[in-house]
Amino acid sequence: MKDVRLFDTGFSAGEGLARFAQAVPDAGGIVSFVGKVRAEQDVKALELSHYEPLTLPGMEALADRALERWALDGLMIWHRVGIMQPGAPIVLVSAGARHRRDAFEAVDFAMDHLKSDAWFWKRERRSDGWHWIEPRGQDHNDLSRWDILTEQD
Amino acid sequence: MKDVRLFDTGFSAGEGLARFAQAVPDAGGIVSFVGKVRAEQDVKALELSHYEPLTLPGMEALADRALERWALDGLMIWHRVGIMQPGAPIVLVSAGARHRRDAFEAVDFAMDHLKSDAWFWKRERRSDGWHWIEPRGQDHNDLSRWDILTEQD
Amino acid sequence: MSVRVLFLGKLSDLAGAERDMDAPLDWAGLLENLPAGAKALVEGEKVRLALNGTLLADKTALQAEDGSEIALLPPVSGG
Amino acid sequence: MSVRVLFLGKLSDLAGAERDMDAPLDWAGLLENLPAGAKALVEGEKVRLALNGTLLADKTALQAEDGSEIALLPPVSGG
Repeated sequence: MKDVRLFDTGFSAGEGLARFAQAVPDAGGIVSFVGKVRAEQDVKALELSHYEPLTLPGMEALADRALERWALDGLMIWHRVGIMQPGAPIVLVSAGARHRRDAFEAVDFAMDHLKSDAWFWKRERRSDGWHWIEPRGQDHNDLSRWDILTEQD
Repeated sequence: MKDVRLFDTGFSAGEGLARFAQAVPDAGGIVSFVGKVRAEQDVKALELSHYEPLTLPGMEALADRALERWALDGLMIWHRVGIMQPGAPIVLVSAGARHRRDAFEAVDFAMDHLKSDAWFWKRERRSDGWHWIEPRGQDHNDLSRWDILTEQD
Repeated sequence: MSVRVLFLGKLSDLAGAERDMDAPLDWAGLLENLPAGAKALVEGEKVRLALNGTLLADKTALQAEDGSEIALLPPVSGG
Repeated sequence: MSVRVLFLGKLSDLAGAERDMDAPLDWAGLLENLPAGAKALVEGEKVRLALNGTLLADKTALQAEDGSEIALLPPVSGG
């Protein structure tokens, strides 16, 4: 079971989680991550832009890699694009598995790759206008964990 | 924010997740684990027994350790006891944090300790009667990961 | 003048969920009052003992007074 | 006879979201048509190029025909 979507309007994380739980009734464990626009001082809005011909196929390929690498009953990746207010959900990733370790690692893997390796560009609107958010070093460290694990497989 | 509870009747994982999300409005990321009774061949019911004078204080202490060790906005640990049918939720752990890595590690840590280090005893009812579930080697491996990390702190 | 003894997990199959024993009760007295199967397990290092809700570091140092509660705790179940 | 060129992320601040350029278009032709600020970034190794939805391994080998879409992709945003 694979459910990969891009939304250009808001989605309900609660409804997504409930839908996923129903779709994987035999999973003994479900790990989920919900990411929201942080309510930071002076951030009025966040815009996530993307290049659709790469973004959605990239998310599908990411889901396929996770489904191949871990023993999962299902994987859901929902991602917002467009302009969002603080507190709005940006991303929802859920994995259901027989063993919780598989579900944890699959969600962690998907989030690391969505954050650093997916075709999204972010900018924030502050009182003095829009500001692009640059790549972060931590994300590349997060990603490289998986490469090391791959070499050891 | 800390919400640690034992339930002797069923709880709704969806309601718990929704309540937690409302309780940590400033968390940029929420990681959750929902564990259910596995629908396995010939398992009619699962009974979880506990020793309350140790179990609940143990869960509180576990939550306190996680809140101390990671930068969290909140942590929820809900656990069932009693007799459950296949598909029923047993455990719900959610952590909200500014940085997703903290939330992932806190939930993973809490689950490893709940599974191997908390005062719960499980038995399954099969067609030929009740069977106690013994400790598993994997759980002790999972736990020892955290001890190694502690030594390195 | 009694001590309540609780048997958790599979110890309850061997000794019942709980028994009352005469107070005061020490380690030797506890073992004397257990059925053979439960006694063998309780003597082993894997079974922990809590007195009035607190784990004893050395269960053989048990000294239970009237009204006390002893819990005998086998290893917890895995995942 | 034109090629559509899309500018993602902060490249859109320097060159607008999209421009049409004359077809056929190669790497040298693309650079010639960019404003100076965007040109410097696009020439750098961190900006990737997709032709009709496929990333080019070597962007300097670009050969775009009439009706093609080029996307210029700066590094994606972190966390």
